[in-house]
Amino acid sequence: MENGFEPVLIGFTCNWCSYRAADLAGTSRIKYSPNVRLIRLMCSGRLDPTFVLKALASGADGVLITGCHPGECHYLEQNYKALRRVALLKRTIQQMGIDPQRVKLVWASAAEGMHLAREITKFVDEMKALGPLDWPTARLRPAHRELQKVPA
Amino acid sequence: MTQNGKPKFAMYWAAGCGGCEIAVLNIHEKILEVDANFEVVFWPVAMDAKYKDVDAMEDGEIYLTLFNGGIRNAENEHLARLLRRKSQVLVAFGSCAIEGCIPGLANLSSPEQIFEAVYRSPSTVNEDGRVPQYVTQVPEGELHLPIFYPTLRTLQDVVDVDYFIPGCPPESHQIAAVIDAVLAALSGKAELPPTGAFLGVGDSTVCDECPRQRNVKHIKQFMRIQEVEHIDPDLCLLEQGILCSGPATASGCQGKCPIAGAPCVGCYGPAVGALDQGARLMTALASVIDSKDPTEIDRILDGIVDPAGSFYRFGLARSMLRTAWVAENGR
Amino acid sequence: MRYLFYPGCSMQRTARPYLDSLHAIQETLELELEEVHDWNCCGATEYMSIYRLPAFALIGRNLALAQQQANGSSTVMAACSACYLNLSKTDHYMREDSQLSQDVNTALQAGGLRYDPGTIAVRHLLDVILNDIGVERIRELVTRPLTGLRVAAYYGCMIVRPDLEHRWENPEYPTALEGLMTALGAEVVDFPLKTHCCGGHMTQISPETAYELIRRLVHGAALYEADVLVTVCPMCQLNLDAYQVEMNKHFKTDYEIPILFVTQLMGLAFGKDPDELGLGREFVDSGPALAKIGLAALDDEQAPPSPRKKRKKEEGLPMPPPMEGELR
Amino acid sequence: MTERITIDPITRLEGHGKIEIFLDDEGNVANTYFQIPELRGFERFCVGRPVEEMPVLTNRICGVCPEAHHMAAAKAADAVYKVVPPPTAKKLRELLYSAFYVTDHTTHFYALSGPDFVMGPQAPVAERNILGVIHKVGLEIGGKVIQARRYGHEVIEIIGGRKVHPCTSIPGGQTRGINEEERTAIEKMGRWAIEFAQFSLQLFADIVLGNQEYLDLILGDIYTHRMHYIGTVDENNHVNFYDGLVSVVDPNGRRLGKYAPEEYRDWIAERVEPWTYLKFPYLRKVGWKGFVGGEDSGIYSATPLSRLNAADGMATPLAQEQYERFFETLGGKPVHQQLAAHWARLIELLYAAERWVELATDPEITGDNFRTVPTETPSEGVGIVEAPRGTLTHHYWTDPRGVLTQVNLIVGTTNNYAPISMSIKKAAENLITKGTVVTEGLLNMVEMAFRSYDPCFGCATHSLPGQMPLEVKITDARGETVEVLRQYC
Amino acid sequence: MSEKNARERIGVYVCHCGTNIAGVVDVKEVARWATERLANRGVVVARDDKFMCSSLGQELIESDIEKLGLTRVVVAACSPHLHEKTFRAACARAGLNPYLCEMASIREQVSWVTADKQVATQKAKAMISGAVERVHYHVPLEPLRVPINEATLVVGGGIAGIQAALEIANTGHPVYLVERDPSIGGHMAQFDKTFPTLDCAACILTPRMSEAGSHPNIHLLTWSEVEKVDGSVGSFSVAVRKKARYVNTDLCTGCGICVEKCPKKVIDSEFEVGIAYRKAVYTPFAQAVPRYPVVDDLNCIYFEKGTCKACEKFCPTNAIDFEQQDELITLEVGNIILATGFDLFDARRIPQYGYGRLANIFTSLEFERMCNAAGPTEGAIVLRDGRTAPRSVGIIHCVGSRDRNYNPYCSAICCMQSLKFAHLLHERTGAKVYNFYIDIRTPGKDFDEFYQRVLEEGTLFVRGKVAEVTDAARLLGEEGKLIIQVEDTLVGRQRRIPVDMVILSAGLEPRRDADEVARQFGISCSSAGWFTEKHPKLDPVSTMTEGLFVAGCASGPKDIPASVAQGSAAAARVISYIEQGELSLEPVRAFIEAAKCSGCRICNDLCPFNAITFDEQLVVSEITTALCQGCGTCVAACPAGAISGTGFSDEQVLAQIEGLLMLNVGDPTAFVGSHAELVEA
Repeated sequence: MENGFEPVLIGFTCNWCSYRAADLAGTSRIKYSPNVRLIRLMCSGRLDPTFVLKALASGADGVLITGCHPGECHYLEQNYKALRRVALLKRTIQQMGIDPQRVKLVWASAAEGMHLAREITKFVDEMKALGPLDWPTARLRPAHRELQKVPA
Repeated sequence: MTQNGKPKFAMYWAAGCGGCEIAVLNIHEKILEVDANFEVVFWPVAMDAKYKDVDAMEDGEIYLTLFNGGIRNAENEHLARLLRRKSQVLVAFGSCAIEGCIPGLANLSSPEQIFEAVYRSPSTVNEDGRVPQYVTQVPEGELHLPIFYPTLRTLQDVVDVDYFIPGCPPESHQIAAVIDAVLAALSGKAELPPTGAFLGVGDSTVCDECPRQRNVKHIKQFMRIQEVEHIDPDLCLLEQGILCSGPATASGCQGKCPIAGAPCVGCYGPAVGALDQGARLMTALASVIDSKDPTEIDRILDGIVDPAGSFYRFGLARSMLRTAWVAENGR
Repeated sequence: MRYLFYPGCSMQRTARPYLDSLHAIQETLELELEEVHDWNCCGATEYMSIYRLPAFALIGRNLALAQQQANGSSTVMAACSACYLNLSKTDHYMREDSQLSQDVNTALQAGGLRYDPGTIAVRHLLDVILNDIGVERIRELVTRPLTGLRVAAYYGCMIVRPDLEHRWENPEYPTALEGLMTALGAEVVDFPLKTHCCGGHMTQISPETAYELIRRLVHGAALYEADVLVTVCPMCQLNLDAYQVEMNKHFKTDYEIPILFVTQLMGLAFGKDPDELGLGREFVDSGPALAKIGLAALDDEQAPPSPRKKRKKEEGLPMPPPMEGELR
Repeated sequence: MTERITIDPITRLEGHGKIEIFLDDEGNVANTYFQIPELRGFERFCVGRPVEEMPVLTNRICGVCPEAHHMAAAKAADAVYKVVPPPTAKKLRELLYSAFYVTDHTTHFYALSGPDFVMGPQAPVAERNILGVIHKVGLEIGGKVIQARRYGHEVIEIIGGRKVHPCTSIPGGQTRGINEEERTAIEKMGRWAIEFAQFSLQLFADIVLGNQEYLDLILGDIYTHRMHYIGTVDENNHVNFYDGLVSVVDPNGRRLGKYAPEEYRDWIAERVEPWTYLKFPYLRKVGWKGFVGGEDSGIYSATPLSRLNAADGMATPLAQEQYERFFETLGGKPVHQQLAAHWARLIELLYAAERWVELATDPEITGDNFRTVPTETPSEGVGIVEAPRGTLTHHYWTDPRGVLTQVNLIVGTTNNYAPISMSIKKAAENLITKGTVVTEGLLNMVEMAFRSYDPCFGCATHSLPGQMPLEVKITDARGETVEVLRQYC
Repeated sequence: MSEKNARERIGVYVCHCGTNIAGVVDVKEVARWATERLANRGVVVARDDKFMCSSLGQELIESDIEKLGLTRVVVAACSPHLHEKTFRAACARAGLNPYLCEMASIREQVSWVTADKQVATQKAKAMISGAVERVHYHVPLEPLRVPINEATLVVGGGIAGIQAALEIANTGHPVYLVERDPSIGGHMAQFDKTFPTLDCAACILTPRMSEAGSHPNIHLLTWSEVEKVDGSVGSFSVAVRKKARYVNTDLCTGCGICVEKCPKKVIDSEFEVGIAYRKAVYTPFAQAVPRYPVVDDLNCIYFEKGTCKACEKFCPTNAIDFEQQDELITLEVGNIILATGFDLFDARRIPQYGYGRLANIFTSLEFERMCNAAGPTEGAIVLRDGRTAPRSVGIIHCVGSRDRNYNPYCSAICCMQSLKFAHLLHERTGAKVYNFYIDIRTPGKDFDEFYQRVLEEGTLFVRGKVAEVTDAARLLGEEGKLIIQVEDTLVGRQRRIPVDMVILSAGLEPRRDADEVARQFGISCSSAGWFTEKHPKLDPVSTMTEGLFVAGCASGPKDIPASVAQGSAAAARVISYIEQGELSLEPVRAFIEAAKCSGCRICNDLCPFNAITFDEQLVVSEITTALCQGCGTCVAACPAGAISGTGFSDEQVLAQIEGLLMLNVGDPTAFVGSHAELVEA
């Protein structure tokens, strides 16, 4: 882990469970890592992989996706769609040179403020251990140096 | 063929395959129309051109330039900048110029890895592990090669682009249509579309033009086309488990591949307005996978042996992630 | 299907018929059994309760050998319930208790062996037959249905308790063996004591206790008019068969319930020759019972009605019907 | 020298092909270097892709001959799965391929090399192009040319699904067949193509063979190189484009042998030079002796001329007549006058057209069994076809899922890289003596020299046949730049 | 950066929330920062205030909107779940479309959960920046208004359904009451006495049944099942299958001669739960409503063999009609109440308890029927032989409940029911009664008093989970008895208790087809399979689907009073909708742009509310707005990008991402940077 490295993370929450879990974590004054900035969606089913890619491409070091527990989706079963999308997304970004750990799916019901807080802190620690998602990936650096010769 | 007063026309290819030129030649007689309405100042495939003149031209002297091919080395970039300067309307022509096309897949590898694969190939005799050098000393003197960039970039990564004509290559009927539109605009019969517009492309996706029968989708397993016992000639390929990019690929090609029994490979890029073709394809497929059980989902996903390659076959160099990547790395 | 096979001591001696009958039907079942080379005793039932670490080490060695040998198959199958329980217990506890696993491995090191808990799946023959081969397949293989033979299906206590790896649908009151027996064409009688203890090593320590336990089981089987009691464990077979006479003496009773191995009945149903199945070597003669199938084979109708049918009278309140998919 | 280093890399790089000519103290040519500055790395980035995608992916190596890559890839994929496509599939592929040959050879002859003869080598460049040809020989022929290209592409679209970058070949066969109606159309176009091919040969006879000046040019020394030749032949040693063994003959016309696709590495080796991105293939058995011809040098060519030299004849009657006439006229096999490749090309055009009709009238062609489902576990396979510009070899290794773990490609034009370099050197030597540089015509001669090879660096790079953009730099012994000549596209 | 920037005029309002926020976040600095750094992003004013939600705070916003002509409002305060409505209202009052307001939750997500003040302040900035970028892409929305059809469908004719139906009918609105059995009444009709008052179930239920049966506003549809549900709140259209009764209800007088004459006797596994017989033509029980009989075509001789028709011959009114067919009718209703009740746990699933194997083991429901004077034994409590009275009885609690092998939950009624049984046994047989329980739960009115009473009557209570019930006698006195093997956890030893009869207090389970029904109506089930209510506490009778309500045991085990209460509650909710005449819905919805839709049909099966349909002619998919719940799954799934969602559009989310990452101020690591320093310090 890099010294003092603080990852910036984007989190997508479901309006009915995890966002309320965040509310609960607040009202119960549970302290957790400040590195995650949450975005409210109506449902984890709304999660478009584009959002995750956008976040990673725009400087986020990781993306946390949270939704209702399987079988408890507010919209019946949309969280399964999120489950499947994330599974496929992770496989894809891994091929593109990004550690799939950087995208994490967590179930958290509206009652699980503590759980959510813990998961967030856990994720932040994982990302600290992983280090910053800096472009370009190391393996391309040598060639990158060559570029200096070319006047833009 | 250098009558004055006619708007000047140029076409150039960078890192591409030349298929775009062939596609243009395939508009057949219409080519004579182009010849009649433009002063073709620069069009390698059809004629010898006087590049020196292009160099000497005023900025913006060329009215229309069709640029195809991606930016793989310093020289490609130089030409892109030059032609941008000389042209009023610069069109990114074809998949390579717009989104990198197949050569863009190289962005998953480093130049070192590419050199290794090419110059250490099994049929190559290369004990001392030679690779091409940007500068080589030969007995008689010194030789230079252009610098091979770490990534392939698209035209818009390097210069501003006015229009985009997608496809690998763009279908000839679409090219013809665009030419008509431009001619109409020139003769004041019509307005040019707003800059940044995609031309010669439909507003929906390939399924819109695909005649195959489609039903509500439940995918229980993905099949490799050669594994499918009997490929139903009339049923949606995706529903037969064959990975098809049609749903997430801009229409305009008349669905040629699926009609021919081959899955769409996505050469027309994302639907106009859609941001990331791969993401659209991923999310669509994942949505219709028919399972709630993580292990079964994994089993089903194992059927997609090359996600990145399948979802970003043509669009990798322009994909959301790789764009960031290029921005950091390409310049 | 290929498995590493741990026979255990008793199958070599007292329960020879078990081993023979297993070998006899092995091919029919397409079971490939590769014996664990140089296996040693599992410590039976006592050892574990006497001195823990050596007991685990003793069994650990077998697991270690299996792990070494495991090529392709990482499943060890035991036909003896005691062996099965000891092996799975050891693997399980070593997994749970890293200290224990460390100690066992230190011990094993002496022999240049090591066992990584969890690498070997321990399974019982019955589990394999039921879940890997499947009752459906077995039904297809039957050539000489045991029609009319009334069987009490006896599991014994060690195969289902403690069900560490959740291999049994209902460890409290399993019904799978009944299903198997029905598939063989036999008639299964109700046998509530199916998972009660056979006395185990009590026959050595305190015969009276053992006799009582044996009596209960034999009595239960007799009560339901069973022709044979089928078992999946050499220890159970030994106790119930060899000590039945003693027990009768002790209680002045005259029970005569032959105790057969599941593999023997399967062999019969598959049309194997009784001798090949080690039949006739039991203390309580299974002749009459077998004769019964002989007869029944000629005429299916001869099967006597089950006591349940008898109990069910037209007057009075009707009984609830059996559950769908319930084999009986 | 110092002056050279400081040349701005961009401006220095204008133009695609680059020729360096170095002079010795007497001012004679010391050496020439022909550099190819392009590389895309298909061998690398195809790794990890599913093998059935290769016919589609490798199309994009070259838009001029995607059909060649489509076929080679499909055949390699068949081999990877150890699966034999049903006869119908094989015939469909060859039919498509024949139609492609007609289109491609037509394009080359009329649009690219034709001008040299029709307009004359000395004609101003501005007129040496297809439009010029059309103006000269009349729109009627222009129409024919366009017609020929259109027909070819129509067949390609019917069978291959698309005009450019076909998509229907998969491991084990084709994704679809053709119906009677399509067949009739294809046959009709084929018959027209035969007439067109004959007409083209007649045109060549009238304009070129009938013109002593051209004959001398063709037979002249400048364009003569003694080297090895390779080309694919069928079981009767007749030229075949789609399938067969690769025949190798030495400069005396002696057949060194025939190799099957999977044996290609026993015969062909590639050499890397640090000053170019393109590799130099040569005959492994003979060995690399530098840029020299003759029996002892492994350098070979793979052009229409090479194919005729490497074969014993053509598989179709009309083409066979022409084949015989060809060698009679040029004094027997092997023919080393590289410009004769233009004639050879037209003979192939005729053969392709005849084969086209043969296949179009084959009863099996409309069969509905056009696919064999693979059963073997995929592992490794080689596919070879004759691309118009040379023998094309695809070699794939896959994991058990059929995902590529290694890819090796030897593409058409690459075969001719060494010969072209030699031709350039020879041209230079002929035109530069004692420091006097005949600048005019140098380019043109050089251009004609390698246009006969019809180099399509689209395969290795991205420039189009015969339109090889050039920069020729002449440097004297002191390293001073004597002359820079440029031919741009 | 999205180029939609400075076109909007945005006001940012940072709330102190007393010290709740201001105590940790430097709100003044945040406001200053916003005015400065976000000016070029359209922010024209940024203020902080003690309590933004106070009338003063709201007025501040309103006046800014009016004076400064704000086009967008961002409030950085508490969670939108608390005050989004408040601030939207404020905007509306000032003439700004309420949906042009966005909140940043800097209390729940920042001040309350972050210790470090500087970090908190930075995070607050990031969140405001995100909100500002997002609010650019908000669009004015209008809530959707739907008219409410005054007719209501009640599914399930148990006590809860009857209650609901009556409540609504009495307010003068039409009600369709659909029951799948031949008569309404449900489980309650099977009971004998009801705890703790011990008044007879029939006596209190039958009046309600007949009232429902004869009510002018209640249209009774027994022997009927719902086939299909279309439409949405206000205008559902429901297809109901009226199963063929083979009895013409217009002619039938319910005289019962047909039943008498019917030669075919079959086990009555429905009403009499298998311990009695009925005829092939039958009315489930004497007080059935309606009283018309039903021909059981699975058992009727005529349907088996093609002859008999005894009933037809003897029917005085020729009401028997063997030609009768199922009938499909469609009901147009505005609201639906699901009161589909429960199934009894199948005790055979616990083989060691011997039910189904051993004769004298009964389930609670069997025992209810046995006690019932109208039951098979006219109320005589006897063994399976139908004669012998038991001298000792064991009642086992929690059979299939509070047991992780079956159902983890408590079935709520078993304790009281078992106590009731103990009492009845004591009263009627004087038998020795054992109750085997885990815990006694008597939280209802007069419940524990009843428990005490039963204790005093001398019932024996053994605390422990029964291991098995067997007839394998071992000890003296066990012969011919049922032996209950149990660990008495109070005494701390194993006990074998021989009894004559065992009663299994089986738990309550969701209906076998609850999943199907849920899917059909577009609502969800809990992991246990009960219908999930919108909110377990504050909205126990509503579901996630507007216009769909639940009552009684359909949403979990309940006793009679609770079920009745829920019936009334659901009715009240429905009535209020009907009275309102129309309903306004959150305008968060998805839309399909037909031109872009390729008809790939990816989305077709993604909507659990069946809002997405496919137009075969135009080959495009369409969304029924009123059915759409706004989850956005289809928006995210559309490969063509043809589906867009209001309130949570791609543009909004993508812009918010850029904002949160501070790309707009060209400083992606704005808050991390300073935090890093902090760490080093």
